[in-house]
Amino acid sequence: MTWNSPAEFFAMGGYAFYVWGSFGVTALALLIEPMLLKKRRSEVLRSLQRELSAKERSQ
Amino acid sequence: MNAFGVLSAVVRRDLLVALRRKSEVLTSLFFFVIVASLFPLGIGSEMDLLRKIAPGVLWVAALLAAMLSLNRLFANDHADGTLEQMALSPVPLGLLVSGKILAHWLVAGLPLVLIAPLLGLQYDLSPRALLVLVISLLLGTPLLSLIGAIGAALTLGVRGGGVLVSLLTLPLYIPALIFGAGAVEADISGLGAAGHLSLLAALLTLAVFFAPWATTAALKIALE
Amino acid sequence: MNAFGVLSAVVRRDLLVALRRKSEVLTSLFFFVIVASLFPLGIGSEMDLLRKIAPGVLWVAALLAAMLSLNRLFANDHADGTLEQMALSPVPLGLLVSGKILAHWLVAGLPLVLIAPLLGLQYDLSPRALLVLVISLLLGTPLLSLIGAIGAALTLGVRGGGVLVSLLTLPLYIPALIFGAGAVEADISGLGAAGHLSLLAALLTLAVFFAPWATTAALKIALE
Amino acid sequence: MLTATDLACVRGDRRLFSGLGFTLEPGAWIYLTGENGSGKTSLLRILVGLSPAEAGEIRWQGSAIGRLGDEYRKAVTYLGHHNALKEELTARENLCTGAAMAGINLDAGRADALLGSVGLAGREELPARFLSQGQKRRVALARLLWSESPLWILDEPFVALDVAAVAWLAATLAGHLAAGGMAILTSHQEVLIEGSTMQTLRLAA
Amino acid sequence: MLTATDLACVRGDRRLFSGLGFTLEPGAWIYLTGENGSGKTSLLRILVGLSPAEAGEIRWQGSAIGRLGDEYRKAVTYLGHHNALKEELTARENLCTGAAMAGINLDAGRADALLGSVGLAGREELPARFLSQGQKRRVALARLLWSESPLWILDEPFVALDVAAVAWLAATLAGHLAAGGMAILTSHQEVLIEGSTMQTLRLAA
Amino acid sequence: MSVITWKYASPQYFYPLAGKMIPWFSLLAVIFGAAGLWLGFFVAPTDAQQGEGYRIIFIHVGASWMSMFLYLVMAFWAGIGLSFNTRLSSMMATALAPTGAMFAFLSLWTGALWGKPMWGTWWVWDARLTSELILFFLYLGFIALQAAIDEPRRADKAGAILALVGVVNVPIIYFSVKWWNTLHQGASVSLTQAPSMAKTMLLGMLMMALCFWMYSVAVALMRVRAIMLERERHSEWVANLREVQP
Ligand code: HEM
Ligand SMILES: Nc1ncnc2c1ncn2[C@@H]1O[C@H](COP(=O)(O)OP(=O)(O)OP(=O)(O)O)[C@@H](O)[C@H]1O
Ligand SMILES: Nc1ncnc2c1ncn2[C@@H]1O[C@H](COP(=O)(O)OP(=O)(O)OP(=O)(O)O)[C@@H](O)[C@H]1O
Ligand SMILES: [Mg+2]
Ligand SMILES: [Mg+2]
Repeated sequence: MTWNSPAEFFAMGGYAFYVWGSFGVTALALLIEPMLLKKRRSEVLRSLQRELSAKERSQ
Repeated sequence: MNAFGVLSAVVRRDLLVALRRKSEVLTSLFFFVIVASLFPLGIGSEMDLLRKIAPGVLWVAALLAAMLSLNRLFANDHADGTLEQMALSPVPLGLLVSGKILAHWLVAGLPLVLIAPLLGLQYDLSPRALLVLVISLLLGTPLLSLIGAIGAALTLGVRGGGVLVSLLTLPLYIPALIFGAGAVEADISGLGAAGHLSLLAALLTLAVFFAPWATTAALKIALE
Repeated sequence: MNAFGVLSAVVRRDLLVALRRKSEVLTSLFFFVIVASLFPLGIGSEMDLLRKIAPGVLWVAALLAAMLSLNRLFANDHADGTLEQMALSPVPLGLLVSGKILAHWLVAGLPLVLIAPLLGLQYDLSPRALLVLVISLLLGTPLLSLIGAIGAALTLGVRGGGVLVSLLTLPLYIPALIFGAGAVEADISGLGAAGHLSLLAALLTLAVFFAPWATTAALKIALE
Repeated sequence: MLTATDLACVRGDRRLFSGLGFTLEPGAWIYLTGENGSGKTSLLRILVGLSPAEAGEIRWQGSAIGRLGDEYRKAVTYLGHHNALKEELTARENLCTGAAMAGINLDAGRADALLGSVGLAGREELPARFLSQGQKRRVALARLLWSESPLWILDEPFVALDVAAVAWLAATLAGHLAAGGMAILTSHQEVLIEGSTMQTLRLAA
Repeated sequence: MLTATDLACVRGDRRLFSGLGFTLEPGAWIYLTGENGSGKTSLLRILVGLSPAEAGEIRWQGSAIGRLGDEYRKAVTYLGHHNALKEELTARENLCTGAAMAGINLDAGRADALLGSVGLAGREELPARFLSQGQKRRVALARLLWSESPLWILDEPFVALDVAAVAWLAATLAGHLAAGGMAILTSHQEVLIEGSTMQTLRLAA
Repeated sequence: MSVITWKYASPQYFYPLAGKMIPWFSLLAVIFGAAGLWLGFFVAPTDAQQGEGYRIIFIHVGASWMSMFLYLVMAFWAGIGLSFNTRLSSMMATALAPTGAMFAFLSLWTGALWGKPMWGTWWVWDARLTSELILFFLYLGFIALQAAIDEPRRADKAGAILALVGVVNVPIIYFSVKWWNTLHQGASVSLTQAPSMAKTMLLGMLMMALCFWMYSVAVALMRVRAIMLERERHSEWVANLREVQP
């Protein structure tokens, strides 16, 4: 183990800003993208459902 | 509808059109980014040299980006007959024109101001110099839109106006370029940017009063 | 009419239109001149500095001038229905397109090559470097027209295409810029320009075979 | 009341017309005909004040239109060969922004109703570039429905319209005239507007 | 002979037509009508091969048009809503370069003669932007006079034409059909072509 | 006829298949990611010269690789779609572009954050960096072009031509920039590593790269499913999907 305490871990030997800046933004991007896709999917599904039920009602 | 209502309706309309063309808002910005990034490719990668030319290059890039988007300021409205309808509207044409210029700045000028610090980093500018760069652009880009509108109106309906407009506006842009790039340079070389910036502000004030009037006159001529 | 007859008819037609729009031939040139002259204004007038950035600035200016005129390559023909007629003509579209690209180079590229030495003098380049500059532009500007045609065809009928075209073509222009400016720089620094120039020629050959094909495909899509 | 006296128009080295005059009273309309290139479009552009006449003058309610300015522009609605539509905006947005630029507030509901009455129900949200030639013309004509101007000047309004739309436009014009409005139209087809006074003005080539 | 079988066209989420078919024999013409937006323009663009059909196929002299390529393009002359004129070029130059791009050599004398027969004598050297709406359409229609194609496909060719020009076009069409040509036209006006077989094709909205 | 059935049927059969594949790829991404992070933060020792700052490598390299790899895959699918007129392959290309652009951005971002402590500047005009930047622009061009065309079929074809032209251009850019740069100066900085740590480091890098790869597959499948629904909204198979029933 290279780290003696959590504080040391988070300090990253003085490079905290750079290391966490990189990992943080990457993590954020990798989390946000699937979330946006989920939203996109549910929006499509909702509009499809609306269309279908409108069609059923008109029949 | 009062004057303000009409103004905001025009601004909203133009922003809506720009957003619909999706790419439009972003591409003016990208042009700025790409031009600013091309120079190091042409010139080489010595940091010292790059830092020296940074204010000039960034300002020229902003100027070109603003200029390129001038074509779409009136040309589309002219081609599809909207401009005719504007000229025939009981609302003063100057008001409608001011709205269009404001919308142009929001779409083509403001984004440049916001992205400029990032491009400045590419050229290794100091935080202070970056701040001056942003302020100079904040004063300068509306000036570019206002002056450019005159050029765009003058070349309207003139075939090949797309390139002619640059010929007309570039000379008018030169004072903005000199004071804008000068401000950043003065800051870098420790001379203080205040003088340049206040001259830029003075030019802007002048243009706000003068340019919409000149633009309106030019448009009326183009429609004859 | 044989293939050559058709080709020359298309070239003549486009040159005629360009000449009729009077301003058109000159403005692309003036744009080049003005951009190349703006830099000393934005950057200051140290001769040493200017000489160093000269190849890059001149090449970037040429590139921007060539790019700006791309809009008019197909857009007018598209708007007035001529392009439709070309696509429906029994003459292969690739031939007509090659004619248009050639005409574009004659109007927007060749004049830049001819005026470049004059601008190079502004930046205090040596006669040898001027010669290399001219040769590099002579090889480079047709390349710019060929690659640009692809971008112009792809953005055809796409709203806001005028600015989108720069986004698409600028990345594709970069090798031309690097080898072109590189040739002049290499000559100035005594390394010999031959290598860069032959790479540029190789790229040109590649583009001559590949670009008209891609442009034709893109045009057919645009018309669908 | 619109009066024109002794109008002349020159294009290049060609004199399109001269000594042209007419008086248009409320409730009446002028049917302007003439061969292709006889100067109909040129005359209409002069009448609305877009281009200057070579000679002669135009008076609206007795005053020269150049001096009236905004007041005359408020009184006139003009529709040229072009439709003044933004291809990117939907039919509804085109209608609303068109009205706003004339200083008139048109909400989305009202706009939809107007689009419905020009036969574009269900196409309110389609960007104008997808509309067919005739549908574009219909959107352009919808401005007549919110216009409050007494004088309509229309350049070939029937072009590209199908039979149903032609009938609708004739009825709309009849209503406008019956309410004391005035109109000037050009057309190469015959136009029948019921219950109105028509004056024919023929330009010779 | 042109045969279309089972054509379908979809725009956005709207099905404009489907199961459309016809056979066009030499000497006959199709009068294509339908309301605004019923898909006439879309059908014509599919027939000339500019846009692909959603389903169905089109055969010229028995072979699919996609496979014929240049040969089919040589057989067809198309005129759309646009005139395909360069505003900067004179009427004569427009005619000559238009022909050159179709691989046909037209000298100035011949072009002037053709312009004369569409009623534009004396306007040969006027740049197209000065021509009136109807005069532009006439220049565009002059391409029918040098065309050697058996099949003419014309989208609203009568628009903007005055009475004389309409008569001229009808006579030209009659001549073309009498010589064994074929034509497909759209129009919102009634069209009368003497001594020819007409098929009416009505697109329902 | 059989070609046509096959062509038109594919999205219909691919849609549920993709749905089944997504969880597996996501799981793999999480596993590789966890392993990579553990190796990167807790097993790999501190670098002798760069201290802890070098740990950026674990994402930087993977992101850079993926950005280049995804461009190739995207161009491949686009080319297939263009030449065989298969809708599914074009949709695949469209689905890959945003993810590729994101990795190009991450490569630039992490590289910049690494460059500041190591080279003292956020950015230098070096061959690798420049070509990565241009790659990012190529992605943006592709996305912007497709977004600007509303007819999907046209957008597919136009995008495909651009992607193919770009693929010819990417190696040209890479070498041109490299040669251009060597004329001025040598390689700016090279990472020096103690040989002892090379192994764990390499393993960690590989794990993270695999994680990004699996992630890209999962996300591209998710996006392609959404695109299928949007584009084929009026087809029968979409109307019959269970998740669409009101
Ligand atoms: C914005 C800045 C940067 C960009 C755009 C960038 C881009 C890239 C690219 C595209 C690669 C993969 C290319 C290849 O494998 O040949 C890469 C790999 C790599 N980069 Fe960067 N980089 C940047 C900054 C840095 C910095 C500051 C460092 C370290 C001081 C660095 C170290 C590395 C290393 C060690 C590799 C892996 C090399 C290999 O496996 O061959 N990069 N980078
Ligand atoms: N510079 C010029 N030189 C000579 N003639 C010109 C010039 N500019 C315009 N013209 C002529 O002026 C006339 C303009 O006519 P205008 O457009 O008003 O006709 P119109 O009656 O509206 O015709 P249409 O029915 O075809 O729309 C045309 O005959 C045109 O040829
Ligand atoms: N993206 C889209 N979404 C929905 N509808 C569309 C879309 N694109 C086109 N349309 C519709 O397709 C039709 C196109 O018709 P087309 O231009 O072929 O008509 P037309 O018969 O030539 O009409 P006109 O007589 O007015 O010229 C129009 O009704 C239009 O509204
Ligand atoms: Mg007219
Ligand atoms: Mg139509």
